Amino acid sequence: MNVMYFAWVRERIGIPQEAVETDAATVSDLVAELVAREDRYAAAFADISALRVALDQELSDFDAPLAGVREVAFFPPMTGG
Amino acid sequence: MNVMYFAWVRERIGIPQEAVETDAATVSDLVAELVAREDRYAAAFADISALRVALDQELSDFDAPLAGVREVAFFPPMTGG
Amino acid sequence: MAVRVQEGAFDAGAELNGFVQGRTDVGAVVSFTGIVRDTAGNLLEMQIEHYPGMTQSAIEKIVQEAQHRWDLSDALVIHRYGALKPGAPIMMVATAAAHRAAAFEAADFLMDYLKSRAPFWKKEVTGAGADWVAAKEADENALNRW
Amino acid sequence: MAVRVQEGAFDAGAELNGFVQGRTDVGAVVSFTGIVRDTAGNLLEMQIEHYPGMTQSAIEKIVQEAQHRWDLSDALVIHRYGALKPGAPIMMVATAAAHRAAAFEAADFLMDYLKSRAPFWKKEVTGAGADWVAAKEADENALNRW
Repeated sequence: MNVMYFAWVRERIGIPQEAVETDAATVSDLVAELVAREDRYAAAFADISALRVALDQELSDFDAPLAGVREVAFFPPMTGG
Repeated sequence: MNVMYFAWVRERIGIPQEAVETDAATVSDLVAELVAREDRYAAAFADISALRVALDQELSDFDAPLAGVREVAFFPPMTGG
Repeated sequence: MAVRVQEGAFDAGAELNGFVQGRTDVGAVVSFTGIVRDTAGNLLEMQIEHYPGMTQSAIEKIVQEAQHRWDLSDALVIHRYGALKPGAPIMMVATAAAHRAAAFEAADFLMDYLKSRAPFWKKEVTGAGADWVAAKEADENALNRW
Repeated sequence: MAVRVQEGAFDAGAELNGFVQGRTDVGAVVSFTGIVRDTAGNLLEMQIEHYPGMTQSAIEKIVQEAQHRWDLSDALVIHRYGALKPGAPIMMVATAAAHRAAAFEAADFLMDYLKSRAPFWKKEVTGAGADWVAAKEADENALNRW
């Protein structure tokens, strides 16, 4: 699974994307796995309410299942326009 | 006093403006004087609710006094933009 | 603030580009362009009559009211009169502000007021004859929004 | 409908003029241009990051929703990414319709959704450092209008 990070999430984790091997059932499970890895992940995911997630390039939520998903992206609320 | 007509009011009366000598106290009194003159005025002023009036280039109403007014304009509701 | 009442054509794109050129305090620009629309496919021209002595000052008052209600960096109104062909630009409004809400609301307000309170009258000339465009009740009611 | 996501500059005036050129079924065109604003007078540049795989399709979905809700003749969205200087155009929306209400509302709707639902993130670089622009609660709340 390809996991992508944007804006300050990318800066805290230090990389724009990485391949992750996981059996996580939901986005929240994946976040828990990442947070357990290293402090930089814990720092990025410290406040989940400040984050958004997209699954295969569609906005989703942290309860969503990951079955069949190939790309997960984490980022702060968008500031386009 | 200069009296001006625009759009279909001008077309019905047949002239864009004219000098009018009048002692009319209000716009309504002036309209009554004009209507009494000729059929073309009666045709133009048949339905006052379909008309607007400006006094010295400011929108006003038919009850307004004419004292000191130099220019009266009659026209249908505006269709700008 | 600039208000121009003119018979000749204007270049909406050039006006938009020139409007806030070089400013760094403006975050949002909204423009409205009104175009002669050929509703029934038989329009020869749209004739726009106006009240020369009143038009400029009436529009300036409307723009001043918009500037009073919203924090605008600038505002522009151009309105043509005379005989215009289908597809020709009739008029244009542009508003500039720090934030988008003020720019949008002020442009919307200006259009509602120009529609019903600026002394212009439109006449459509088709192959079948000529008719004055009737004011719409919806346009008059739109003023109650503000 | 045209949606363009690009790093390079665009000419808002030329885009506006080209948008409905030659059409006689359009009576109203509304445009919005977003410009890099130097709030505190010390902005060096605005960096705009985006999610390349998602941006185009996310904007297209927003435009399709606008076309579903309003009777639009056409719609255009241009949004830049990369490093932009104060005064530079960031993005542009244009809507065309027979009547002004649809053009205004659709442009306003598009801006609200682009602001909070298109995957862009802004970072302000000043002499004092660099900060990500925080999303405003007011922008999220604005979506409830529609």
